[in-house]
Amino acid sequence: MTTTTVVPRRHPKGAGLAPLAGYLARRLLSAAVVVAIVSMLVFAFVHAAPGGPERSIGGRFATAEQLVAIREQYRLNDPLWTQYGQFVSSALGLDFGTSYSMREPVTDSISRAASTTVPLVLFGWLAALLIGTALGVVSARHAGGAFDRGVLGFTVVGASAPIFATAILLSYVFGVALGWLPTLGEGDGGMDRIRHLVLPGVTLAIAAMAAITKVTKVRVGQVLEADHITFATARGLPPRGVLVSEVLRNSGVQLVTQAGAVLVAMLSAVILVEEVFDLDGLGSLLIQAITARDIPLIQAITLFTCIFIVAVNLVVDLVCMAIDPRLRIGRGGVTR
Amino acid sequence: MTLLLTGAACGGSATSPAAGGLKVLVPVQGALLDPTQASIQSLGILLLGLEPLQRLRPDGSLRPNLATEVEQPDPRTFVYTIRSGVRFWDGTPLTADDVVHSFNLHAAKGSKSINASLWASVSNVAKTGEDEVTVELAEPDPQFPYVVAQTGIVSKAFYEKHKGNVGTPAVMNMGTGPYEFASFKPSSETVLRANPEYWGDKPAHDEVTARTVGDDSTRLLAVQSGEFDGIFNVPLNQLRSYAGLEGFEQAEAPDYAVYKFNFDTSKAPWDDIHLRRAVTLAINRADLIKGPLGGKATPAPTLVPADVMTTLAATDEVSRLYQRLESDLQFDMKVAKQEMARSSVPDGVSVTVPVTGSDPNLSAIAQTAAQSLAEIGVELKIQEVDDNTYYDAVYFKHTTDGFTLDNFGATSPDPANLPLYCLLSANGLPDGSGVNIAEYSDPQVDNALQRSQRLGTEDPKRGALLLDALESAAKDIPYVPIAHPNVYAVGNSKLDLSHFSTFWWLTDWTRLGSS
Amino acid sequence: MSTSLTLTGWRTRRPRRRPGIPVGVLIAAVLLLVPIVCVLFPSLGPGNATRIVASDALLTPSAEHWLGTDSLGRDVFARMVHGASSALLGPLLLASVTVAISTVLALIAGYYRGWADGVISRFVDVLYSVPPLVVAVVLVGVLGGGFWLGVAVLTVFNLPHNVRVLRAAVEEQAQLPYIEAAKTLGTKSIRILWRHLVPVISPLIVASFFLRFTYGIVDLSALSFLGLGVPPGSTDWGRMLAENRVTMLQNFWATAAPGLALIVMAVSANIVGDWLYNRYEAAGRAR
Amino acid sequence: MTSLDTTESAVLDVAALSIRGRRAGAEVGIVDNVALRVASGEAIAVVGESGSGKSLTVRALLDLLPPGVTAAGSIRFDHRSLGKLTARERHRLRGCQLAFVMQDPFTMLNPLQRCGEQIMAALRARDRRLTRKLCRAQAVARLEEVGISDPAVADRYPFELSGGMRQRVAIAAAIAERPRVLVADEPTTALDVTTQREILSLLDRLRRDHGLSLVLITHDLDVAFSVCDRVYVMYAGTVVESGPTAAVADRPRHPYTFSLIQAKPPLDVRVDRLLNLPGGVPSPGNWPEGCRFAPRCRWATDECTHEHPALNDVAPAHQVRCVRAGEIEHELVPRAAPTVIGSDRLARADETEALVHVRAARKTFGTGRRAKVAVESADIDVFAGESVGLVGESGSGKTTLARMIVGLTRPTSGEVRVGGVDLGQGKLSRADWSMVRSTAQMAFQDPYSTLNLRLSVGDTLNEAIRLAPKDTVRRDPAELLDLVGLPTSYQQRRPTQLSGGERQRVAIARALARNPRLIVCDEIVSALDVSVQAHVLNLLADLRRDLGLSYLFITHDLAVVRQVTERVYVLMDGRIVEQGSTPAVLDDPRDSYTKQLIRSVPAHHRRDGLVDRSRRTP
Repeated sequence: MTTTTVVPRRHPKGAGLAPLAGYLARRLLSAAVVVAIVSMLVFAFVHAAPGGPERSIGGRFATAEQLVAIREQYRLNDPLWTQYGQFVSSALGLDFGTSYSMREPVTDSISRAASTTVPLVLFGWLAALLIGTALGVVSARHAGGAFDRGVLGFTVVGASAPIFATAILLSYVFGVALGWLPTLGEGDGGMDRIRHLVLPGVTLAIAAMAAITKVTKVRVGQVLEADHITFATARGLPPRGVLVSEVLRNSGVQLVTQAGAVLVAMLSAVILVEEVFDLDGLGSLLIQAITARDIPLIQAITLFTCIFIVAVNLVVDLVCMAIDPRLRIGRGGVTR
Repeated sequence: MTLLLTGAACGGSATSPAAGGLKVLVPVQGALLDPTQASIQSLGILLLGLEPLQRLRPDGSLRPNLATEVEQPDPRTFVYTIRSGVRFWDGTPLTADDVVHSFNLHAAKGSKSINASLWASVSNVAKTGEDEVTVELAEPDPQFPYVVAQTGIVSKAFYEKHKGNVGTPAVMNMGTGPYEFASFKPSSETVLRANPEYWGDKPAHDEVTARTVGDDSTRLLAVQSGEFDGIFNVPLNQLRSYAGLEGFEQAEAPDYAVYKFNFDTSKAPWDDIHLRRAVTLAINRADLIKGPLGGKATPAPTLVPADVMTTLAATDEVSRLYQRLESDLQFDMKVAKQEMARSSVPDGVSVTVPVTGSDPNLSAIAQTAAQSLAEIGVELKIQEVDDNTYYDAVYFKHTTDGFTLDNFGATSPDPANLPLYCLLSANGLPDGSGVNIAEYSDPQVDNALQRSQRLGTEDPKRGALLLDALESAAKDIPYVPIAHPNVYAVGNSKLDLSHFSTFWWLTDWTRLGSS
Repeated sequence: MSTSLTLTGWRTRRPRRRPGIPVGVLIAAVLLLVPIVCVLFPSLGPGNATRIVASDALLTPSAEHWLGTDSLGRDVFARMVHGASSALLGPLLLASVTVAISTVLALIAGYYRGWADGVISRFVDVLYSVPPLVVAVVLVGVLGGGFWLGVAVLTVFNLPHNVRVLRAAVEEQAQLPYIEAAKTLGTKSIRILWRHLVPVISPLIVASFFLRFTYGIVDLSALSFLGLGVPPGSTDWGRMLAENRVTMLQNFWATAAPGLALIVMAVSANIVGDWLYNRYEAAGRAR
Repeated sequence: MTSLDTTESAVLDVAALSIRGRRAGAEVGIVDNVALRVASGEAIAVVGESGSGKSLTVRALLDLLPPGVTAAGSIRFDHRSLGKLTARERHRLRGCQLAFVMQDPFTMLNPLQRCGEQIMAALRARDRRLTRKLCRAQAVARLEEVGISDPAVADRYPFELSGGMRQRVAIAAAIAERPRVLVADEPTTALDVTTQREILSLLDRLRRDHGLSLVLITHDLDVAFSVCDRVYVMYAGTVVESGPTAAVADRPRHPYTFSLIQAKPPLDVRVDRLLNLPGGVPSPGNWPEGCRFAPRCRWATDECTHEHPALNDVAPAHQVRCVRAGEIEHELVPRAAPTVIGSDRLARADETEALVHVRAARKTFGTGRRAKVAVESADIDVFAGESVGLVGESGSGKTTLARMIVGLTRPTSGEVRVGGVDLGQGKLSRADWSMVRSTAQMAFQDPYSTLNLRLSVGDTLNEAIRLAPKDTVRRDPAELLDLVGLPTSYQQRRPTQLSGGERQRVAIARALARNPRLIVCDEIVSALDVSVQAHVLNLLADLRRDLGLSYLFITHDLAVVRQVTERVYVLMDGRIVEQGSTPAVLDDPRDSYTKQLIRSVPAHHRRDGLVDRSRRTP
């Protein structure tokens, strides 16, 4: 009987990394282009807007020449391109300019605002991720059961309800009626801040949970019907082990992608939550900046948000590549 | 799962004790703790820390504060004697140089202070003695004492040390007031600690927190949950909700501000008096007060409220004129239609009226008026824009369709305040600030107003001149004054609102009862 | 001796496909009909949607005003009925425009591949990394509110996800033999797209339409809440919710009615959409 | 249960096994009253066409039934009844006692786990102390056992390996804990002929080395006969015949087994017409009364339709479920007198007109370092009226070559002349394309995706008729359906309502609508059951006779090539290694690769004794 020594396709380890570096370079380049386009768009729009920063600085009773003085001081009368060029050159030097209305480096106002928004978004996102995944897996395994329909109902209502409606309900029940939690403001740091961020965080989580649950339920349902699950069970592997190494791992790519998408969507939702819970986060700062036509502040917030989103998308892709080797080694694999 | 709990106005709830000190909600706060960037209500907090030379009493009179006495040798000069032995929070003594510096922040040439227009008439500020500062005006300005009463005195050394970023959360500011700045979140929250070595009466609370909440219903829930001791400038349509809260008293005062429609007399078709009269008579001002303003306002026959006018003119003379002006504005659809027929646009006109979201009463008034104006063919399209666009269009560039609606608040308790802004032709465009929205210019009215400026603050002749100006302006109908909204405040036992007044923000509102 | 030899515990229990339409979907469909009925008969109920009666502001529900009145004394029930059209129109417009454009883009990208696919994918990547509501706030805030601007902005930001989903489906189907057979027979590409590919991915198109409709409801009401969508005083549920919220304690139903209506419509659209997708997608699948 | 020598210890003994499940909402019987026995070290095969319930029967043994499907009956493993055990106890048997291998190697392994880890997963689960290094060593040893000598494979992911290697890794994983019984559900169906032979011989070797009992499920009788000791033939949920391989292969006693053998195209001779069974396998829920094969059985009488016949012995260990078994025994002799066609009576090719003329065709996919040459350089001719075979294993480039001929893929270089138009050079005018399309059309392999599921049969055909050139005869859908032997009422039907065979017929009708002179058949029968395959092959023969069609028949099945083609090209890795008349190439192959191909075909095994049990009568 001939036992043919079968030699697999050669796969030098080194080759694995070269395309990765190339891929990263390409992604960063396209990211830079995207961020540039968006910042240019926002810059143009803010300048096209009626009114200007000199209004909010000069106040209601400012006289004409006082306003002209302000525009001169901030060189607002230069042609748009030079102003934008100035912005880009200083931005590359990591100096994003000084806020007109706050009279402090833009990075200070943003970091202060971020100290509220970042923990809020992270808390909401993690809660949505953990609970969403758990609900998704359980309802996938008992598809069609009462629990599954219950979960579907809750998450669909949660996602459909306008955020401010959920917010009012929560702050009315837990803030006013029960008085457990503060209904507004971001507290003075430490434990107090966490107490203040519970209600807004839960509001964010509810809105995002539906998307995570749905994707998990669909994907886990598909994987459970795959042959390799039957084969793993037929080999006597413990159900718990199969759930982790086979089911969750194979749903990983879809889950991570959805988690990224939800995080990006939360950036928009947080504006509403900050408005309703009166939090001094990036959302309220942006709305204030728009009203005051505070151009450096608007530019900086939009720029950082874009960079954050591009970073999230990149990390998601890298994690997916880590999970699924087929993505890492490109379209490779043996054609049938 | 019913979304919102049923049960309409349920009363207050467990009022958890405020975490020490006084916590109040104020309508607006500046983005900087700096006198050059604070105006009207946002001064209410700033002046607790950076106190003025003279302080307003709830009854409108001025009491000495950092200035022990004030002399006015002639209508154009004011001499202030600075109180000695007063120290800034960092221990450095208050000197005349600090006062000069504080005044020049606004009065100096090319100053970017939003109050610079109030100091426009000042020609020179000088230290004329060890504890003496003299201010000379280019021409007499009876309102000047009120301007000084709202200007916070700061430390010159502090400004030089923190060049450029005074007033930011990291630096804040240095003052002599009863309360020290503890923490500051731009336009959102200021916390002040009592200043133990304050030269005057001991501060009433060990800590004062002033918070600004943009969203009306969040603010209501916050007060209901007991997190705050009081709230100033309650939105009129929410008054009944606040009234229902246990343990909270309500205080009321007429506001020296006026909701008014403005006709841009320099722009067709609004330059036609018939159209302006038709529109005026087609607006049911009584309905506007009862509906959108919730009955919480007094009818306004002209720009200045009667009780403000009576401080400078005889009561009977004022009431006689105001009755006549009121009758001219009586809602009369029949006459309105006749006037419309005789106007330059008999078959109607369509106009877009900008309103801003920060004052919901504007859109409510516009919608109610639109219903009756439609009957004479004037079609109002209401467009909500943000504050910056609104101010730019209505006040600065007059780039609207010519028919606008605004709530113009006075910057000082003096009766001449509104007439000067709204009627003086110098305040029209292109060189003025544009607050004369109607671009109204009438030599007779200008003359009366300028002559009133040259008289002493208390001189009754000033009142008569102002009444003449108001009467002759009314004939040309540049504006349709609707009502003076009342100002409301709600507070629990910690916030004594017994002497609550229109210009509460110029007084020491932390101890209104006894100040 | 009968033993039920089923796998230990956790194999998925495939939902039994009961014949006919499940009850939940029926209810959802009926609920979706309500706004449509309101659009057809805008003058249902006693009150008048736009008449401002200053004297009866903020009345609680009564025989004359079924849902009470708002702060300007307008009948809330009449405004709800009148508002149904804008509550339906906005999301409907948003969903149909989004789905139409994304289907065309997906067909081109998925079928032709090559440079067209490259351009469209780059376009989708750019939109994907832009925060939708942030830019919406900047644009709409800066250029002044307005219903159409709100819908346009949200449409642009709903495109990327839809294009990606549909493009993947088109790309997968385009490689199957029945398409290759059509090519060898000489069918023109346009006809292949229209006659073969669109019917096959139609369940996906229908499902994404309902999904965009739901997002439309939620996002447009968010814009109204921020004061950026429809003009003040208009009978739009999102606008009414934002305006009446302030006087919630006086007339609770002036806020609850629009809020509940938005949620019920969004949930119903979601349920009907899901059900349609599952029903037709199964029919479309090969096995 | 008639007696078997009970002394032989039955490792697995299944009696009266019935399986019920849901079909379109109603509870139906899928398998009823099946009995199986496997002695230790013995290999049995369960053979049957799709829909016979063989796969579910086997899955019931391992308690792997899909949800909603329940089994009843006694399953005794090592004399212990599985029914009495709890689910958890049954689970403990899996892997260490009962092992299972599935059909599709590409989906059976966890795509995200390295092969070594998957092999050792079961052992590590049992014994936590196994360190990573120890596991890897074990894994390499196990790979060695299944014929993979390169240790690096343990660190590879499944997608990096070929189909055959993945099946070997799967087998290694399945028998990691030295189970007593290995159940293999169609383990080689998805593989090439040569790989299939390697896997079958591997299974056989493992059986002998480890005393493993093998239960092999297949639809291919030859695979069963080549590996197993005893065979169970299933039809419509019951066992219709069981017995030793040699007996069943040489003297099938049940008409269905006989038909299956007859329907399989023989490799060694070309028969005039394959026996085609009318009708199809009755689906669960509408089994006929009495003998379920009666409606399709040539020898059926009224007696057969009364009650369901019992299994009774016709020879030692040979049982049949047919009342007339005794009477028709002599008629069921395979190949008793097939009408063999000599090579001389094959259809004459018209040498003059070459429909397809391919010279040095070459196709590479991708560019630069990752470029993959699909077709090296091929010279092929197909003359009018001729049927040419193109044989090769997957990855040999035969499909790419076919696609180049119908214009679906542009050749990288070389001349591909179809109907006089060279598809190799630049832009083709509309007239050129029309000429190419009137010359060659194509039919595809997968019956489930060859038709657009959203269009009715009538619509699909009308789409094709619309494109037929004006001057040629235009048939309407009814005529086309009639041509391919389908009732005209099928026009309103949707593809989902048709069986696999019927769908292929519609696909052929669609190709005919364009009145081509040549049809390129790309593996169109390999996805079909044997009986259905016979139908389609006979149809192709009829069409050729009636319409003067010529075929370019692409397949990996040499037996099919023998029956359908006159000339054949053998392709390996993009190059033609041998060509010539079919009988010559098959009977007297020159090239070593062709020889290996022929040797691997299962039907051949019995001859040169992979498992040489009995001489086969000519």
